Amino acid sequence: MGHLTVGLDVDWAVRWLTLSAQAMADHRVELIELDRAIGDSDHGENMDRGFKAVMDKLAEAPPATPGAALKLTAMALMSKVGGAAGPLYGTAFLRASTSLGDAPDIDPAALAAAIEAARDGVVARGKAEPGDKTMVDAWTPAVEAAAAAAAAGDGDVLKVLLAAAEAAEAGAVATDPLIARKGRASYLGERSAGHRDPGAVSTALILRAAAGAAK
Amino acid sequence: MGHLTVGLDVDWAVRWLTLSAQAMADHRVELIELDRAIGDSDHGENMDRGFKAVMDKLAEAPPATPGAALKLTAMALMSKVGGAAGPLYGTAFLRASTSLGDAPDIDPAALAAAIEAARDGVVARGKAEPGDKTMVDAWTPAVEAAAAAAAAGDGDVLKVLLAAAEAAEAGAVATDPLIARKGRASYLGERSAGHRDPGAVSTALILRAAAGAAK
Amino acid sequence: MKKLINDPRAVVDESVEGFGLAHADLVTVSSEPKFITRKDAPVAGKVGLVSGGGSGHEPLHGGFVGVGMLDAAVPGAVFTSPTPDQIIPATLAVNSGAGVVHIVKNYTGDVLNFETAAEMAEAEGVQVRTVLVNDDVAVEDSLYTAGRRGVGGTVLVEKIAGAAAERGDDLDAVAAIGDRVNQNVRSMGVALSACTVPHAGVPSFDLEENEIEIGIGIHGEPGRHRIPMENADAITDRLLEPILADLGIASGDKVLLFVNGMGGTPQSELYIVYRRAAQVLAEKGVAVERSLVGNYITSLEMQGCSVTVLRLDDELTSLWDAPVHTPALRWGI
Amino acid sequence: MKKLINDPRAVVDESVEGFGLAHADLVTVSSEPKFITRKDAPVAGKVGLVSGGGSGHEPLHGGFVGVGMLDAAVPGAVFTSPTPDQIIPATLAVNSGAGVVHIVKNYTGDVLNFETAAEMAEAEGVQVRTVLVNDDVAVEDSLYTAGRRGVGGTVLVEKIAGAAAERGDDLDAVAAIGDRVNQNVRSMGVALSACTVPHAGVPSFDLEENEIEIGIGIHGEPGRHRIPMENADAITDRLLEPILADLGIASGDKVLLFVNGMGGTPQSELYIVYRRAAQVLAEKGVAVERSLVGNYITSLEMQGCSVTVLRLDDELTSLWDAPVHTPALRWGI
Ligand SMILES: Nc1ncnc2c1ncn2[C@@H]1O[C@H](COP(=O)(O)OP(=O)(O)O)[C@@H](O)[C@H]1O
Ligand SMILES: Nc1ncnc2c1ncn2[C@@H]1O[C@H](COP(=O)(O)OP(=O)(O)O)[C@@H](O)[C@H]1O
Ligand SMILES: [Mg+2]
Ligand SMILES: [Mg+2]
Ligand SMILES: [Mg+2]
Ligand SMILES: [Mg+2]
Repeated sequence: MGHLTVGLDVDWAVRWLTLSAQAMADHRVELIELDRAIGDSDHGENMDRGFKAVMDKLAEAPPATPGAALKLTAMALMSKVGGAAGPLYGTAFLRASTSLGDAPDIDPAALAAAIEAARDGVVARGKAEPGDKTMVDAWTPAVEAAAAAAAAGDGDVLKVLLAAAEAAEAGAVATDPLIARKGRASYLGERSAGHRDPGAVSTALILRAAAGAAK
Repeated sequence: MGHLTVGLDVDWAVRWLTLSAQAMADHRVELIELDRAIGDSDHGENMDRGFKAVMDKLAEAPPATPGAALKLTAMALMSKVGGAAGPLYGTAFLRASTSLGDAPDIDPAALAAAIEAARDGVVARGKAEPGDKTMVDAWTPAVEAAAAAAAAGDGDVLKVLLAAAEAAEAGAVATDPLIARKGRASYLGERSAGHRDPGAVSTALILRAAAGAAK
Repeated sequence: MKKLINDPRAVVDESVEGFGLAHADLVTVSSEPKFITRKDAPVAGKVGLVSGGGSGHEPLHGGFVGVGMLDAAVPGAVFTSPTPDQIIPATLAVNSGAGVVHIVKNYTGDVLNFETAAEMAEAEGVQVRTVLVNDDVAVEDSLYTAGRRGVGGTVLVEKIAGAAAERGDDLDAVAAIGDRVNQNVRSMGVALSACTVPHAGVPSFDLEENEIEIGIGIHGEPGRHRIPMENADAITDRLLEPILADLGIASGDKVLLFVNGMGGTPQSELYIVYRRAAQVLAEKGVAVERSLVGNYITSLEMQGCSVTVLRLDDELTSLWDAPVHTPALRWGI
Repeated sequence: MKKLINDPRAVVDESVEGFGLAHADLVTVSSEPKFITRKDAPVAGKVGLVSGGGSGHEPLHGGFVGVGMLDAAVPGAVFTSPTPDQIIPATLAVNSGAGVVHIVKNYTGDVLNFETAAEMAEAEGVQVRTVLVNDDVAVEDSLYTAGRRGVGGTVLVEKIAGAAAERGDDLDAVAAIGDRVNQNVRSMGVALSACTVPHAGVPSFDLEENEIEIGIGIHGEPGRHRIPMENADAITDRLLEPILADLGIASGDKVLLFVNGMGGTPQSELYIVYRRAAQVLAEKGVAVERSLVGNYITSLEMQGCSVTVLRLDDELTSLWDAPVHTPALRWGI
């Protein structure tokens, strides 16, 4: 590799999940408020409960590889979050885990592929298209930005993660004017415009945590 | 008779009831508010509904004597007011009617006796004593003042009515500090102190209307 | 005030009309004067049961008209007892010759209006007995006051006396069963919010965001005292203790536990209260043999609940279990 | 926020525990993972019925577990669909070998979690069919959206499919009956006030004193549009018209009319709405053959109601009439 970075290992994965759990707790009220506007006021509560369960599982049985950490996360989210977010994030983490296999660490290409696999999992389950005002609107720009950063080829996983996080954040902001066509916000029709999608925001928070864990 | 007044006839009785109905409509909200504080927010509504029914009955079958007017009133209140006030006022008017018999007009002594009969009817039905914070606290001073005015012997029915009305009003005001021992306000125990009894106020309004009708 | 109504003064008329339409298989509604009777009233040979009171407590009493419970219900204006000219024809309509029991909640208005009606029905040749319900331990019981109110226990009196009448008990026996239920039942309630009487248009009392009223009745009247908000377990303990003390409930007793919603409280919360009450009773060695949880005697949209405990014996239990078929309570049929 | 709760995060646990204590004769509660089963599950030879969803809609679904209706209910967190690790064991617990029908309200969360659970239960050898309920005409039906929500019709699907299972229909037949009910039922709701999710602590939307939300769901989500307060008849017309239009109800049709309270509305008001709906149907020559009025699928303490119309045929009517014995719905037993 042309650049002096290490790949991302299981310690990074654990730090990532820990920072994600922290972010969900810190942004719990904000995510509830966003969901209150166009949903049912539970997204922050759901994600906070889910990542607390992830932390419990991590403590119970420390994983050996990044892939194992993500699989454990998928299982915890699937069984503790419920709602739409539970299966969607569960599938995202499961597909990312599968994409990583049991490699001990992750290079930029593997990282970008894992993010893409996560997004594809969300789409496979939720059938949302970009522009439907869902978490897909954060995942999809992240996938593209990560792929571009990985393709740049300087081997810096941090750059890939930062690109993904920034793109996800921009994607979340860009959901503001959209009219929801999937998920609970779709019931509001045009009244859903003018609000940010809570799932897109939680996706951005998770990807930002991934970058934070790599610093 | 030593004084130049006429006795009270059926026209007076009809004017009285009409002014009473007017007073109940005008004070409907005030009586509801008083009942809201220590009861169930319906006294003004009940009395207004009851006296509207009295007006209907008066229009249907104009009475021939004051006693007949009061009997009709008793029946209308009994059948349209409900709650505690319905039977109590119903009995009051019925006893007053019986006391007047079918005399075409009423002199001071008959008037004082009718007010006393009304009060006795309320006590017979409701078993309240003076000081229990009920309409009895307006009726009893009115009975005493009417008797005194009638005994003064100048034959002026208006004086008797004015004395009764004033005494009832003072009696109603005097219920303010009392702790209720009868009726719905009694459930509040000491919290009933500091509020005026709505039934005492409606009694004062009715007696004031009686004086107004004689002017 | 936001309510699903057309006209504050037509609430009872229209609501009872809708009730009659929805339950035409079970009840007949007389609109002028207003009362509700069992479809097959009068039932030959059976003692008739009549109850009534102000409206706003639904399903009480109309919801309890039917086989095994009331023969007639007489709804007054909202929170205002009905008048004799409603109670008398209702009484006559359900008298098969075996006499009629009036089940009356102990409020001055209800007592006076039913008293007058009973007198006049007797004058028309109907034998009437009155069962007075006064189960509210929030109110001091004294000869010098109006005495205790009738609240949650009313539902149990109506069910059990109704079953006694249905099995063929005579007039005195039905009244005696009703009295026995009343003697063995106590209740107490709490309000988290006030209700708004339609014709008044404003809440029946003002409560701060962190205050609750302990010892409320069912007419939006303020309670016995006001305390800062507490958690459900603490509130349940406050309601249950005076009930058990007053009834003298002891280890080994069998009871029916009734957690009643005041109209605006979700069922999930009633079950949280039930849970605590059941735990406390279990700790005391009291056997909860029967239970009832839901909105049965309400105070419009008030948030809050009441707890009612009835000491059971074998006869009361079997009368409780007897079939009942009314709009609001149904089993065995 | 004032609620009869101990801890916002323990609401479902404690409430379901209380529910289990109160109805121990009818249901068994598993607490970890959380689900409720019929006392006698699995019933030999009978198709099992499982439903579930977020909590806060009580009595739905737990209140409908029992003879003639559901075999299991799976409660999620408040307004959050349950997870596969609850749904799977519930499915296994009620499978007698005849297979299991999942009755799922059409919300993304419910659909996804039940989908996963069905897949995994199938992997364990249980045949699963899914009946999706999507009766809410407030929401546009389109392939490109999440589609219509499941609301009031869910109660009717559960009752009628439950009766089909109880009479011995096989797996496909029970699912087909459930689908038929869904195809013939439509609903629409209104909110006069928002509800407060315990963990959120603030009302789920803000409504002015003179505003109402038309086309609300059952999760405190805002409705389709907001209008100034109207009287009950006008509101009822607004709810009923799109239902009848969408179902194509015509003179001569027979229907079941269901007026459902959202949790915080007095029963008296529901009957005022019922009255108007019944009048309109009568004017159109539609025969209301069955009715249901009360709080059956709620949104915590929300004030408001929904109207549901089911087009009946003889089979659906007789399945509706079939005996049912659950905590919240009971007749014929
Ligand atoms: N079909 C879908 N595809 C992708 N994301 C979705 C879909 N439906 C919902 N979401 C996401 O889920 C988020 C809501 O999650 P949450 O509030 O936890 O679940 P629920 O909507 O069941 O209450 C939305 O903000 C949106 O980002
Ligand atoms: N036992 C009683 N004796 C005399 N007056 C009484 C008695 N009980 C109640 N009242 C009077 O009735 C009034 C309340 O009337 P109202 O509000 O119409 O009936 P209710 O209390 O049934 O709602 C009280 O203010 C009081 O003056
Ligand atoms: Mg949500
Ligand atoms: Mg009053
Ligand atoms: Mg009253
Ligand atoms: Mg949710």
